[in-house]
Amino acid sequence: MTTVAPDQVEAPQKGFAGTSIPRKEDKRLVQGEGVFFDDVKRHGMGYVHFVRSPYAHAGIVSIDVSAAEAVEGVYGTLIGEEVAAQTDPFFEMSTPPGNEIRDYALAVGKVRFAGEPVAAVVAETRELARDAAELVEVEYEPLEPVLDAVAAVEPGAPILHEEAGSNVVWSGTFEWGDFDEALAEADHVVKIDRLYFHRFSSTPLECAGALVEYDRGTAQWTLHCNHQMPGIGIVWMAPALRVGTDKLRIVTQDIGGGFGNKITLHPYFVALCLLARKLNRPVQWTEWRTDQHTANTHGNERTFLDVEVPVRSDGTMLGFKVKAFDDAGAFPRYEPLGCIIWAQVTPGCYRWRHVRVDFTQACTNKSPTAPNRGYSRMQQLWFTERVIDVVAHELGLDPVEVRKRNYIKAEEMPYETPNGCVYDSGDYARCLDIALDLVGYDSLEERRKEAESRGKLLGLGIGSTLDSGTNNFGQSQLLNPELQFSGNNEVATVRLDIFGEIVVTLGTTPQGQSHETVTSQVVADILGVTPDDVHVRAGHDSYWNSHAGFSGTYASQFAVTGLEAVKGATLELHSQIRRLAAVILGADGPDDIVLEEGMAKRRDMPEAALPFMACGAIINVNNAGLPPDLDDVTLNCRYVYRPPFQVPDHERKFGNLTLTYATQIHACVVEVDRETGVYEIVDYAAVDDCGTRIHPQIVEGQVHGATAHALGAATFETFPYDEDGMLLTSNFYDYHVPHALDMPPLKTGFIESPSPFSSLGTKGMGEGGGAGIHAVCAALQDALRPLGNPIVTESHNPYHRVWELIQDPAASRAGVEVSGT
Amino acid sequence: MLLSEVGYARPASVDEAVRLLAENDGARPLAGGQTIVNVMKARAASPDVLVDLADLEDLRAIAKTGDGALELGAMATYSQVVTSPDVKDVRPMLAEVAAQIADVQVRNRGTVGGNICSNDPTNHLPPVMVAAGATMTIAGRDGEREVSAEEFFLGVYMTAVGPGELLTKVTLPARDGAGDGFAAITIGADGTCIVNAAATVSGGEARVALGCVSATPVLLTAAAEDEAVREAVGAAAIEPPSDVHGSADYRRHLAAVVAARAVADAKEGS
Amino acid sequence: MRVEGTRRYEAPRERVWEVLNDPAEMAGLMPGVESFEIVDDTHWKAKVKVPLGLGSMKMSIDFEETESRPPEHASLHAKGKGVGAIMSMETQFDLSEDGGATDMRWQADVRILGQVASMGQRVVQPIVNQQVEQVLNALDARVAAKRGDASAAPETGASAAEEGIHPGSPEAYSDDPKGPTHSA
Amino acid sequence: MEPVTSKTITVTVNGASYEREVDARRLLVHFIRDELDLTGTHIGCDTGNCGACTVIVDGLAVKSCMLLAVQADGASVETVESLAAGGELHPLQRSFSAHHALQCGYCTPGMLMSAKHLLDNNSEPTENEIRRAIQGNICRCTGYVNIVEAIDAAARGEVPA
Repeated sequence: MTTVAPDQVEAPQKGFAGTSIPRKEDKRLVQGEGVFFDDVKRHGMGYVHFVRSPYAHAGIVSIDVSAAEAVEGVYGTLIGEEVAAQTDPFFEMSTPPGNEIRDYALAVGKVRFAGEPVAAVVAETRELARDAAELVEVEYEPLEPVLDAVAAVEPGAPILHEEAGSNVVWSGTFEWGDFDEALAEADHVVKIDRLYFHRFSSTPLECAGALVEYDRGTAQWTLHCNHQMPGIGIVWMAPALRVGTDKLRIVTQDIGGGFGNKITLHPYFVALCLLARKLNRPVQWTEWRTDQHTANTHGNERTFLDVEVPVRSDGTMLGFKVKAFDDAGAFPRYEPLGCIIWAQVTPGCYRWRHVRVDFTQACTNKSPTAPNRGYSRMQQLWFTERVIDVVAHELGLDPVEVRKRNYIKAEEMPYETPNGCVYDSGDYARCLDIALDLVGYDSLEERRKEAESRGKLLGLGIGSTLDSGTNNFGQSQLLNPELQFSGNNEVATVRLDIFGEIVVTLGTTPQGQSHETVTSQVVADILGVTPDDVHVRAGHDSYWNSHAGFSGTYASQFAVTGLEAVKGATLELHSQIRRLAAVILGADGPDDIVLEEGMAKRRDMPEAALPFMACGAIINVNNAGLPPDLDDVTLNCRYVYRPPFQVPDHERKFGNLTLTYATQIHACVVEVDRETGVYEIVDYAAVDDCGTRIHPQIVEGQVHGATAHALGAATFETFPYDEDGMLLTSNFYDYHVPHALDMPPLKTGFIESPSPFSSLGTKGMGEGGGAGIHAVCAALQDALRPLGNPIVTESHNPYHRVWELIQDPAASRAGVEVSGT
Repeated sequence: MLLSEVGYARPASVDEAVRLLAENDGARPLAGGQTIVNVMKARAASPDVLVDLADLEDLRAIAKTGDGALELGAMATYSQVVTSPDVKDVRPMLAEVAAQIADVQVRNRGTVGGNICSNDPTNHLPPVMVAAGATMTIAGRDGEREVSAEEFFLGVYMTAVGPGELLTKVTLPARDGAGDGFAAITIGADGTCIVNAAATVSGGEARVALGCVSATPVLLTAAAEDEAVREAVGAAAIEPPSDVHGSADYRRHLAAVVAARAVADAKEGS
Repeated sequence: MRVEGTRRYEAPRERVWEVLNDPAEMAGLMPGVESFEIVDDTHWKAKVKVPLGLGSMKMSIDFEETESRPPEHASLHAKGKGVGAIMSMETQFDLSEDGGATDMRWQADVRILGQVASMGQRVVQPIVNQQVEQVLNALDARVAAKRGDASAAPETGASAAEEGIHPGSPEAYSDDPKGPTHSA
Repeated sequence: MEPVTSKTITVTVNGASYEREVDARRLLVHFIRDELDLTGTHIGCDTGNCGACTVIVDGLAVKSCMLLAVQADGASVETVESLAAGGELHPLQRSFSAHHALQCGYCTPGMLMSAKHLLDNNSEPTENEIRRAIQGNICRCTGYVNIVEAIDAAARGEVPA
């Protein structure tokens, strides 16, 4: 793997930040000493097995658990009727009809997707729980399923949620700039009748699960689990369970990947809470891979219809119009947020000013969707990149030139998009140049010929993406003005303890993002110690009182929300230590105290020094006689970071939806075997710009991972259903994720455009915007050009799909039309 | 995960294994277990008794016979096949194919006998055995019988090995100047086969066995020339299954391609 | 999934009909029947242990004869429940005379739901074909047996009715496992 | 000798001998995790694809979800917990850390055992041999880039202390 640094990188800030120190997490993880939820045991715990629906859509006539309960070693069961009696439906964020949907922890009355839990059985062993689950008799009344979002909103379509009376979760229009004016100005209008972004998920290697304990004395549940967004998780669960949020203690330590797939676990977890209370014993549930694929969460599937793109003859694009249909699956569990989150990157990387979007999200009889790495923005970015390449292809323009002509320029930053988002910083054209250098763009034509001589078709593709981080949850009000969410927050607590230990607790729930390490770098630099001196607690525990409403690890924000909280708390501790030391050392005031080498020293006489150990001891156990003006010095500092957000304008659907925008520009070179459609990625470069990098090695690791996810999705990963609503890729045989031999040689580069909106210059990153998907689609379209100019209209292109494009290029071109030529 | 209750026995001899298989209804041999344990995890199909062949050391042997044939014990693992000098000597292509099966861990456990007895249509070895004209030795209570590879494969997960019988040995004839070839289109590098083909070319004649296109390998013969082979595949009028990895049409198309590639590979090898 | 085909029986139509129209005989044609119960003239139940090479699949199946026009046509609905699998089948056959022989045209629409459908997409179809093939072979045997021509019965001398035919046993198959069965 | 649904087995795990009564249906990975409480060995799938449960049995890397515990009767099993026995990290463990070859760390124990199996049998692997050796181990975080580098560095003895 090669890495190029650009000619002049902004000098990294001094200290530990900016250097790739060894990860604090590694020592336990490489020894198998991490603690994942399934490693936690309790005396007398029972194992939970869910009975799941074989039907995609059916009424539940009856459920008989008597045979299961009669089995020796079975502790008990739970069915939907009990859930409906003991809980309230999870709150719905949409407007009518979407908010009429009643979503419970277990199916109540009917099932809406194959794999939906209809009952749960608890037993002494894992195997026994499954044996007994097979004895649960469920009688179903099969109903016709609807499996496509566009079909689901047509009149006469089967209705999933009768109480809502419609399959529409949310629909609305977005009008920014003046699209009609843009049409009038245009020399050409390129029309594309359909683009389709497929359903897949990043399938974290550790599936979901929890060990749930119920304390009768305090009526309190403790969940040892792998929920990646506990703040919101509790907000979903507590009202459903009719308790205050303090009754739910969520504990995580190590989490085996999340990628958004562990944000909507609340239905399962509520079922576990009810079982723990009903059976008065700890209950443990481990989701298996087949369960996760069929019935946890999938990424959003989106169909783009009736696309129109006004273009000037010089290749300047003025905007676009599209009708988007988003498939939420059977229940809107994080939705309809996906109906607005795409708008964080409305114009992608481009200077498009005139946009008209008609957006509809519908329920279908498929697994519910939830955020998946690049959530909702990835779909929009894929759309913008497809538009760029289709337009370039049809107008005979160079995809590189067209991008450079339409990219937002570095000197235009900060740049306000047509819908009021502010792109903080970046230099897309420079990133593209680096990517093109890495894949030897200059020799592309020779390589085409050389490949041709081997019967192979070579093609180059570009994927330009943004990774918008630090949500303004106020964007939810653009979907439903009644919602009382806005802004964002994250918490950190930094303490100097009795023996001088520096102890940090975070509100986040890392799943591999190295928060312990990066936090220690920031704290060490401020307090004048080394990262080894900083003890960052692993994981999350709501008993630590170190979390807030939006706490968690999601949506590319730790480098901003998490680190700003850490920095704020550490600066407060810094000031308290100096105030204490000034008194003890008889200095004129805190400003005469400096912190270095683990001591508070007098600026004027450094030999007068108070070790942190003494500071910690004085405040904690030896505090008699301290002057009253130190009463507020606790050396235990909690800081809540709130990004500077406003509530967006409901009427114009206008405002800043995210704080920072990292960039990833990828370049991909493929070779296609014209006889079979089999293709190989022979050269690949990913260039990242996430502002100031606190730990370059970790940033690079995130770039590798995001690239692998995108390449997997582009080639093999898909969640298709048959006509009965059965998922056809329910395990890692049919759902093929990249293995070591599948990954192409990966070249990486970077620049650093510090964010003006974060005090460390950092930007959230790690999602990558699906750049690899866009790049592979573009590279295939470029490679196949000699075979009748097929157009790549789908995000998923397995070999057989490429072969079909080769067999019948005209079919793919039928939906594309250029007027004004 | 989480299998149904199952009986388990670990016989010390082939005779005892055969007895156990015959006397226990729903008994199945457990060789490497790389297929059957997975099927049991899903609980879709469940044997009542597993007869673990682990202690039948004789069945692990790989040997070259006096007349230059290659004898593979049914319990020989893929890893053994990959590294066996006798395999390299008699049928080197077999080692190359075995090296493409799944991954190191599976190759360390999975066996030749398990691969052909499970006869999943996407398996690598059934077409290889048919093309090479292998002979299967099946032990039963009344002694051994031999079945040609062409007659061995009866359906998905079904072979000529009957109740109370056990596959003990696979014999591949000496090559006698013939060349072996194999080609496959897979899901990812060395992944599950979408279509595969094995070929044995001798004296300008090619025996080609197609995998993944029917419940059992489809054998055809043709002059060992690209066009002739493709025509023969066309003439075979195969009806491949459609699934998420490829339509019937795509498999039909690939069948001709991999057949031709396997024959070309075989000609290089001869 | 739709499987259909035609089959010729060297027996008069009445005899073929006799077998096909007698629930007990019908049950006998199915592989791995463990128990069988006649509810009434048009409804019956069976517990089967469908033998597959790697193990057997347990299913409880409810049958309903939805149409019967002796001696040429009948149709049947079957609904089976197994672990991780729901099977639903609509099948019908038509018998026509041709001299002393009988031609049967049959078709079945089979739907498999549940985990098995998700996992076994590429093998479910051939397996269904195989099961159908077994039924047809067993029917051959029964029709022949009724003719008193023992040699045409399975070598085991046992009809499928008593034991079910082991998938591994060669006599369960014609050389071409797909036989006359083809799928659309 | 007739079939039994449970039996007493003796297995040597990381040098220690364990005698336990187990159900015939219990998978080796559940025996290791739930009964011996060696939770370093992980489970990432239910079809033997992911390799998170990779252990070394009698010198061979295998997936412990594809073996019944009773099949391991009399065998010697090495799990990730054996690598740093004695407190000293194994060179592969140090190399994985130095090269950032792990993020969430869930696949890491299986990955390390596959890598150890490789280096035990091939002291100078090529990059392709390294990739083939971990073909049966899925990592969803790293794209394998740093894992391959880490194994290569360990093979060449270029590992920080």
